[in-house]
Amino acid sequence: MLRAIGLGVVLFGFWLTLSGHYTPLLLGFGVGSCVLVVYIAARMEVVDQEGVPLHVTGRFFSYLPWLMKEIFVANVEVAKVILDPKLPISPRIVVFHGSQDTDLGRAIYANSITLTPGTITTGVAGHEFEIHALRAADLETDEQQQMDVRCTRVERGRRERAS
Amino acid sequence: MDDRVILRVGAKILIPFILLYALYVQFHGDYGPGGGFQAGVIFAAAFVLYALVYGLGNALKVLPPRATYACGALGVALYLGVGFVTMAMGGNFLDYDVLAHDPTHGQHYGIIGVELGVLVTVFGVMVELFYAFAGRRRLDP
Amino acid sequence: MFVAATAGILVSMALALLRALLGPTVYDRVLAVNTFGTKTVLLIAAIGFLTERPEFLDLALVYALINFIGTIAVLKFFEYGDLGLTRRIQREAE
Amino acid sequence: MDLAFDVLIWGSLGLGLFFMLVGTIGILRMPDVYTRLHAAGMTDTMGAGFLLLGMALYTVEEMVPGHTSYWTVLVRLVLVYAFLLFTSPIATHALARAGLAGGVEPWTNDAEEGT
Repeated sequence: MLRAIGLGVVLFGFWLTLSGHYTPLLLGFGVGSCVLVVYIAARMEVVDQEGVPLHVTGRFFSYLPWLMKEIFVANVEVAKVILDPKLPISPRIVVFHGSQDTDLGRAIYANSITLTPGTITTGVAGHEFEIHALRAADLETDEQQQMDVRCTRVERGRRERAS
Repeated sequence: MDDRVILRVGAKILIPFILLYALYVQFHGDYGPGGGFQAGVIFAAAFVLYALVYGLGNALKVLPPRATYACGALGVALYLGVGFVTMAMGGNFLDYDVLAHDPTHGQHYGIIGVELGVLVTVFGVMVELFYAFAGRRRLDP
Repeated sequence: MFVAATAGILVSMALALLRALLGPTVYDRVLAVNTFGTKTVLLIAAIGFLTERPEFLDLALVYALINFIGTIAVLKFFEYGDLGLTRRIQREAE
Repeated sequence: MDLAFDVLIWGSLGLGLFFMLVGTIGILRMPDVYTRLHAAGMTDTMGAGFLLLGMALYTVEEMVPGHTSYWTVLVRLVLVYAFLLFTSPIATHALARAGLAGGVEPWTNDAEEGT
């Protein structure tokens, strides 16, 4: 129930940022629309820990700048590879261990891996992440370790331990 | 083990925002590109995404085919209803000016009603079409 | 300056189309069409600025949405031969 | 001030186009689907990112502050990028998985290297 209200508030904020017209009529439509959407979302059973991840939002936004920096660095690396006339690639599929306990955390980690060019998540099963890497040498870096640690931190906060 | 984690979580987060965006497009037709048809398509797209990720069975539970038929009819009824209300109030069919004391407001309310009808019909028919296609299997598996 | 941006995007769209034509597998084509879609989104945005009508960004958002759902739908069709079925979730339900 | 802004805008747009074109060249040069996906990711992340950043800077320069359309345009640019960042990895993952399920073998050059 609390999550449904949270989703409603977030959606209304989304409406306000999109709208730009603050007349009573349109605000009324906004409230009505939010209620309708929350009702449909509840029917679809998407209003839960994963669908409305309000508990990780704050931590996720503090993780985002680091991720963007990583994406930029990886982009430059891959750009160098592509523009190299010899095309120095050695693609292979490897399996990583991820320390996330919930599906939400796994999804964040898997998507972070995919977003940084050079690595793509091809499958997730429990703690195992199957990854296609453009260059095997890229995998043995601290960044990959750090990404795992940081995603787990997003999932459950710095001090909280998994129960 | 369900290995569709990424799709499932992504769709879950995305669907409410797509639905709300559709309604935003619906009600801001006056101010930018948008209106009933586009909104209906986006609204239906959210259901299509849901059906693709969670399976047709779940989608049919959320929105049974009977409801989509009803949507298709209801929208047309709404459209016609606005027309008949204007006639009852002494104007021509879909002559919005008579809906309020001020013709401009009348136009406004009339168009909102008609666009809502378009949204409901387009949404119903789009989802109905998807259900019809999704029920078919490819012949060479 | 948006003329240059539009031209650049169009060039890379043409190159992406080349990959769609070359294939060789169906997944290459889907990949090419998906990046083509992303570029279309950016093209719509750039044209919006070029013509001084940034409301085009609403359309760009809708196009991004349709592109994503379309890609998922096509992939699902090629993976299962059916749009409605989710084998694993279905199996769980049984 | 204006000149500096213009340089920034040109720089952003140029970087965006650069990453986008390199990504597209990658799509053409790479040997198989999976390696091409890495190149395609560049368009979605940095190519789109820098192009949209350039547009945002242009908006900041051109529009009159305080005018409502100033904010709505910026909000939409951020939304487009957020949406691309959110959906691009999902689509990429789905594509890679569908390829593996469809029996497309990943290309390797292990034999050449003799490992």
